[in-house]
Amino acid sequence: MSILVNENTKLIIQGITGREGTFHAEQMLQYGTKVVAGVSPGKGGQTICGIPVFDTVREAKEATDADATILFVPAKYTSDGVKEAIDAGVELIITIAEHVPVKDMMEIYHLSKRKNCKVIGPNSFGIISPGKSKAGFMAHKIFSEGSVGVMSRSATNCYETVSMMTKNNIGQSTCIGVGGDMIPGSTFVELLPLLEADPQTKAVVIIGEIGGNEEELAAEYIKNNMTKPVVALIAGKNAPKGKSMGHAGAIVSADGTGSAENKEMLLKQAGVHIAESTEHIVSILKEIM
Amino acid sequence: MSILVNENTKLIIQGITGREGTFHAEQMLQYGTKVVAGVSPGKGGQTICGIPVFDTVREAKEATDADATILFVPAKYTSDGVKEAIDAGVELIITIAEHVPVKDMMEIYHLSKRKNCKVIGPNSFGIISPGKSKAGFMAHKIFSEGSVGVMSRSATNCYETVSMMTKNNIGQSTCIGVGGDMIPGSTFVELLPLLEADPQTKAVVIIGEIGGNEEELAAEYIKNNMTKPVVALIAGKNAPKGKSMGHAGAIVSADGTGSAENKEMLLKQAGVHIAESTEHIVSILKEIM
Amino acid sequence: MKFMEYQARETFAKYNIPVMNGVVIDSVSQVKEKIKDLKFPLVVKAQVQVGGRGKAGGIQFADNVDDVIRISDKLLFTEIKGHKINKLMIVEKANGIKECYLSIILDRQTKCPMIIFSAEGGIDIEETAVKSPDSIIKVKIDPAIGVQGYMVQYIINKSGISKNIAPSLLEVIKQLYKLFLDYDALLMEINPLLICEDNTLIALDGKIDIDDSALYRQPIVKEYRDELQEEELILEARKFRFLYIPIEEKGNIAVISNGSGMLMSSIDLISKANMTVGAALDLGGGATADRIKEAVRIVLSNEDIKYLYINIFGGITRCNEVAQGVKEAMEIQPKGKCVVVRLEGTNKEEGVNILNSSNLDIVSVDGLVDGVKALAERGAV
Amino acid sequence: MKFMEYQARETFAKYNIPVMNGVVIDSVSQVKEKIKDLKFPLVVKAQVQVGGRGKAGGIQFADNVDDVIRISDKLLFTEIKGHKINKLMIVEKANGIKECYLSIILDRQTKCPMIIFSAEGGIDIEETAVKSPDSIIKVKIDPAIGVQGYMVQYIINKSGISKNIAPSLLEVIKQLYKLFLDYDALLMEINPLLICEDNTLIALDGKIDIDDSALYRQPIVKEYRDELQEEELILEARKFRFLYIPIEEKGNIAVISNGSGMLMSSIDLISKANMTVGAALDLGGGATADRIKEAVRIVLSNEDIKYLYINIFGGITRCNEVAQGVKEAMEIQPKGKCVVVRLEGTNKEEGVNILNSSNLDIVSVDGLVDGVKALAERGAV
Repeated sequence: MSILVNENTKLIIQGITGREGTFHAEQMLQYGTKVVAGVSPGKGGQTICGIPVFDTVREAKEATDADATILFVPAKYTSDGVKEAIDAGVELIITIAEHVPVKDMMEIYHLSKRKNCKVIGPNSFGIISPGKSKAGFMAHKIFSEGSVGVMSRSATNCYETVSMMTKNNIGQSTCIGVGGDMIPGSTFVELLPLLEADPQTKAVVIIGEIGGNEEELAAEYIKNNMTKPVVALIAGKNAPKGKSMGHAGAIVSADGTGSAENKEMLLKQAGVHIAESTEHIVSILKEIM
Repeated sequence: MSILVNENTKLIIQGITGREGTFHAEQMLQYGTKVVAGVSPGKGGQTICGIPVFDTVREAKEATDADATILFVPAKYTSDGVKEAIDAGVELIITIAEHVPVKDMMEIYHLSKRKNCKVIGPNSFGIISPGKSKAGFMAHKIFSEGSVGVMSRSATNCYETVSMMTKNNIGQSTCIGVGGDMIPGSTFVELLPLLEADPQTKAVVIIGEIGGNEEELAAEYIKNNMTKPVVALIAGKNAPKGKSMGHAGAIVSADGTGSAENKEMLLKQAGVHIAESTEHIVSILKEIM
Repeated sequence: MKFMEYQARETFAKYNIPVMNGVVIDSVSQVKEKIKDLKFPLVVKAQVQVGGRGKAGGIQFADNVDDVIRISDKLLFTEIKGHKINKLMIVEKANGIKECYLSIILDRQTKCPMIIFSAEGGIDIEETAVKSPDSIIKVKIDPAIGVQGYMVQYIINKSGISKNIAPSLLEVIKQLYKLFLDYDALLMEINPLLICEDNTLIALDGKIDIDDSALYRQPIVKEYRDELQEEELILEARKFRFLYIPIEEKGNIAVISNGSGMLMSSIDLISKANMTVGAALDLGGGATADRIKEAVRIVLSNEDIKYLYINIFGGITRCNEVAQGVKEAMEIQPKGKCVVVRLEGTNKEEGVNILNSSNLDIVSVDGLVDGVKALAERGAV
Repeated sequence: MKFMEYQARETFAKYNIPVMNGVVIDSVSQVKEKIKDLKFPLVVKAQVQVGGRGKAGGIQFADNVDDVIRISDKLLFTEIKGHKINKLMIVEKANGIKECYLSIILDRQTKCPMIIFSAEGGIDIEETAVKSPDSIIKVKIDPAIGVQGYMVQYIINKSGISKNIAPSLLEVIKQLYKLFLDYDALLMEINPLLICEDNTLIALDGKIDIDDSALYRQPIVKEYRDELQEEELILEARKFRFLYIPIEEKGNIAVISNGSGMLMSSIDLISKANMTVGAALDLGGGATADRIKEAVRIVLSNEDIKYLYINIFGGITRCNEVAQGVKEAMEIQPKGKCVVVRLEGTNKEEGVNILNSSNLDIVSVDGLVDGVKALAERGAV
C-alpha cells in the first residue's frame, strides 16, 4: 500500500525544463515513478526524457489525468505554481523550494484546505514510497521498502535516520518531508490518519523540531486515535531562543512556545517513544518491531 | 418540523437599537420567536423589549448560545455585520438590506461556504415557519401553518401568493425569501434538500425570476432528487432585456442567459408544474394536494 | 451604471492600460487648441451609449485640422438613434496587427470574476457567444488566487494568438482585474484590444458597468454618472429613490408597485392580455401618501402614458394613506388619464372608500388579475 | 529581519499611524539644525537592538538644546550591552493618559494574522503572556474577513479601555494590518501605544520583523537591513548564501552542516556531551569544494572557535570534493584549530583518504555520534 504516492501515481513535474527539473525527472523515471507530464510556460510541445511538456498544469492534467504534481521552481514562483496546480484540480502538490515567503504559504494553506487538495512542503525533500515511486529529490539509494512510515521536518535528519534504518534492515513504507517552514502545507497531524490506515505501515517515526505546534497537535491525535507505535525525535533542544536555525519554522518564541521540552512531554504522555538522537530512533525501532 | 427556523431557534438581532430593529424585535417576540439577544456596537448592557443588548455578536453568542441572527442594518454595514456573525460561528444568518454591493456578497458567499454557515439574503424578507417562529420583517398575518414550503426571490410576489394560499386554506411549512440580488447567500438548490427532507413539507413552491441560473440549477436537482411535487412561477417574462427591473438579479443578458423561457423549459422537463401567475400557483396547489 | 467611452478610456489610462492619445470636446471651438498635440490621422468618435454607432456615421477619420472641424461640426448636438451627441472623443488612429476581445465580468454561476477572451475583436460578444461559443475562452478568477500568469498562458494556447504578447496581456489583465475590484464593477470590457507589431496592447474602446449599489463608495463614478444623458424621468424618480424603468416605446400603460417582483408579475399579466406596458416605477419601501403622490405625478408626466396601474401589496401598508396620495395626485392631473388601483393591507376598506368617493377617473379593484381586466375594459391596448 | 526603532517609526508614519515629531542624528554636529522645529521637552533615544535600553541609560530627557547636545555627546558611539550606538532618535515628549500594547503577529497555530492587545503598555508581552495570560486579548484575522469594527469592539469590551478610542483604534489596527501584509511581516508591534486625552493614539515605540524569505520583493526593507549593525561574520556568510548563527558566547566549538536539521541534531548531541557550541553555519545546498573552503574560513576567523565539526550528509554529495575543500581551507589556517569531519555520500572512501593523507589537524570520523566523541577526545569543552 504506502500512502500519498505509489506505483500508480501519475505525476506532473512543474518546471521540468529547468536544470533541476530535468535532472530529477530522469532520476524519478529511473526509480520507476510514472512521470506523465511536464509543465513549463511557453515551452509546451517539447518532450524531456520522453515526457510531454505542456504550457499549463490545466492542459497537462486534461491530457494525462495526472493526480499529483511536484514543483521544481524557485521560491518566488512557487506561489504562482501551487495556485495553478490547485486551480487545475490536482489533488497532491509537492513543493520543494526553500525560502518561500510565509505570506504566500498562508494564502496557499487556506486555499488548499478550501479546495480539498493536499500540499506537501515547501522546503521539503518530497515523498518516497520505497520500491514503488518517489516524488522528490531525495537520494533514493538510502531508502528501502518496509513497514515504517517516516515524517520529517528536516531533510538531513531524515536521511541520517533512514540510512541507519536501511543498514539495520528496517525498511520504510512511505517517507514524507513535511518541510521546515513556518506554515507547511500539511502537518504531521494531517498525515497520521493516512499512516494509521495504511496496512503496510506498522510503526511511525516523527522527526520534529522546535517551533510551532505541529508535534503538540500530533501528540493529541496519537493519544486519541493511533494504535500503531510511534517514535519521535525533537531536534533543536539546544538551539538559542528567538533565533532561526535555518529552518524558518524552527524557532522558539521568547515565551517558550514551541520548546522541545513541551513537545517531548506531550508526546510522552501520548505514549510516544522519545528518541534522543537519530541513532536512538533506530535502536528504539529495533526493540519495538 | 419546518426548516431553518422553528420554535426552538434562538435568534440574535443585529442592529436592534435602530428604529427598524426595535420595531421588528417587538413583532417577532409577539409572534413567538425566541429572540435571545440584540447586538449594537457601543450599546451593550441595555435591554430592548426585555432583550439583552451586546456590543458584539461574539459576546451575544457566548452569553446566549444563539443559533441564528438577523441583521437590521443598512446595506453599507451589511458586509461587516455578516462577516462578524460568520466569524462568531453563527450557523444561520439572515440579511434583509436592499442594495448590498455585489462585491461584498461575493466575499460573503465564498466565506460562508468555507465556514459552513448559511446566509439567507440580502434583499430578503426573512424566514417564517408559520405558527412557530419568524425571523424577518414579513407581515405574518397573511401566513398560516401547513405543508407547503415556499421559496421566493421576490417579497411582493411571495406575499401575494401566500395570502391567496391562506385564503384557500393552504398553509405553509416554511417560507424563505432568498432575495432578489445577483449573488444571494443561499439559492433554491441549497434549500431544496432541506424541504425534501422535512416531514411537514408535502409540496414546494418556487417563485423565481428572470436572470441568473438559480432556477436552472433547481431544475436539475429536482429532476434527480425530489419526490415531492414542485410548482414554479418565473416572473419577468416581459421585462426588457439587459435592464435591471429593480431586483439587481432580475436581469437577462443580451445573449439570452437567464431568460424565463429557458428556466420554464428546464423546470418543466424536471416535472415541475409551471404557473403563469401567482393566482395560478394556488389553483395548481389545489389540484395536486 | 454604464460608462461613456471617453470615461472608460480615462479610467483605463489611470490604471496604466495603454490607450491612444486623445481629447474630449463639447464644442467645435475647442478643436484647434485641444488637438494641437495629437498626430494625424485622427478618429472622431461620437460619445453616445448606443450600439451600431459606426454604421450610423458616428465614427469618422480625419487627416487634418479642417477635417476634424468639419466632422465635429456635422456630428455635435445631432442625434444617433435618438441619443444626442454632446461630446466627441478625438484620438490618434492606431496601427496594429490584430484586434481581440477582453473582458472581466462578474460570473453569477461561479460567483467569481471571470476573464473572457476572444481572438476576434470588435465583435458583439453576446452574439458570438450564441453563434460560435468555442471561439470564446473563459477563465474563472478565484478571488483567493487572483490573476496569475498561467491563466494568460492558457488563454494564449486556447486562442492561438502569439505567445509573444503573454507579458503585456498578463499586465493588462492584472490591471483590468484591479480596476474591476477597485471600482465595484460588474463588467470591464476592452473591445477591441489591439495587438501592435511590438507585442504591446492598446485598448481601443471599452465598456465599464458599475454596481449601482456600490456607488456610495465610488465618488469618481458618481461624478461620471452626472455626465451621462439619462432620461429626465429616471433622474426625477431617482430624487425620490424611485426606480423608473422605460419598457416599450409604444406602450401607453404604466405600472407602479412597491416591489420589483410585483412589478414584473403585473407587466407579465398585462402583456399576456395583449396590452403593452410603456413604463414601470418601483416605489421601494414606504408607500406613504406623499410618496405615492410624487410617483403618480412622475409617471403621468410621460405624455404617452394614458393608463396607470397601481398595485400595492404590503401587509403593513396603510391603504387609506395610499388612496389619499392617489386622489391628491389625480386632482391636479389634466383629464384623459385613467388610474386603476389595487390595494391590499391595513385599512383597506377606508382606502377603497376614498377612491370610490372621488369623481376622478380612478378604478378600485380587488386583486391583481382584476386590475388587468379593468385596464382592458377601460380600453388600454 | 528586525527593524531599528527609528525605521519602525518612519514606517508607521508612512501608513498614517500617528508618531511623535522627531529626527534621527548620527553626529552631535547635526543636533542644532535638525531639532530646530521640535518642541521641548524632547526625548533622546539610543538606537540599538537590545532589551533594557532604558535602564542602561539609553533613553534620556532634554529640556533645551544644550541638554540634547550634552546627552547626544555622552551616548553616541558608546555601547549598550555590547551594541554600539551609531544613531540617536530625538522625539518630542508625548503627553497621554494611558499606555497600551498592540501588535499583529503571524499565528502559526491558526495560520492567520492575529491581533494582540493589552491594556498594559510598555510591557514585555512574552513575559506577560506567561505571568498573566488573561490580560492579553487575541483576535484572529481571517484573511478573507480582514480587520472589522467588531474586532475592535471586542477588544475594548474585554480590556476595559475607554469606548471613545474605538474609531482611532480601528484606524490604527487597519493601517497596521495593511502594513503587515504589504511588508511581508511576521510581527508589527506598537509598544507602548499611547492614548491621549482627545482619544487619539500615538505609537511611541515599535518593533517590526519581516520574513527574510520575502526580502526580494521588499526593496525598502532591504535598504533598512543595510543600516543595521549585524555581526561581521553573519554579513560575510550572507555573501555566500550561508547562514551563520552565533550560539553561546563562551562556546569554542563550531558546527558546519548542509541542513538546518542536521545542524540542530549536532548541537544537541554536543550539548548533551557537556560541550558548548559557539557558532553554527548552514551551508544550504551545493556542498562543493569552493563553498566548503569559504565556509571553513569564515567560521575559523572567529578567534574564540578552536574546534570545528563538519557534518555533511547528502546522498549525492561528492565526498572527495568536500574533503578537498576542507584540506585547502586548513592549509592556510594558523595552527591551533582542530577539524572533525564526518562525510557520507558518493566517493566517501576517496574523501576519507584525502583527509587522512593530510598532515593537518583533521580527524575523519564515521557517523554523527563518533564525531562528537572525537571532539571530546581532542579536548573540546
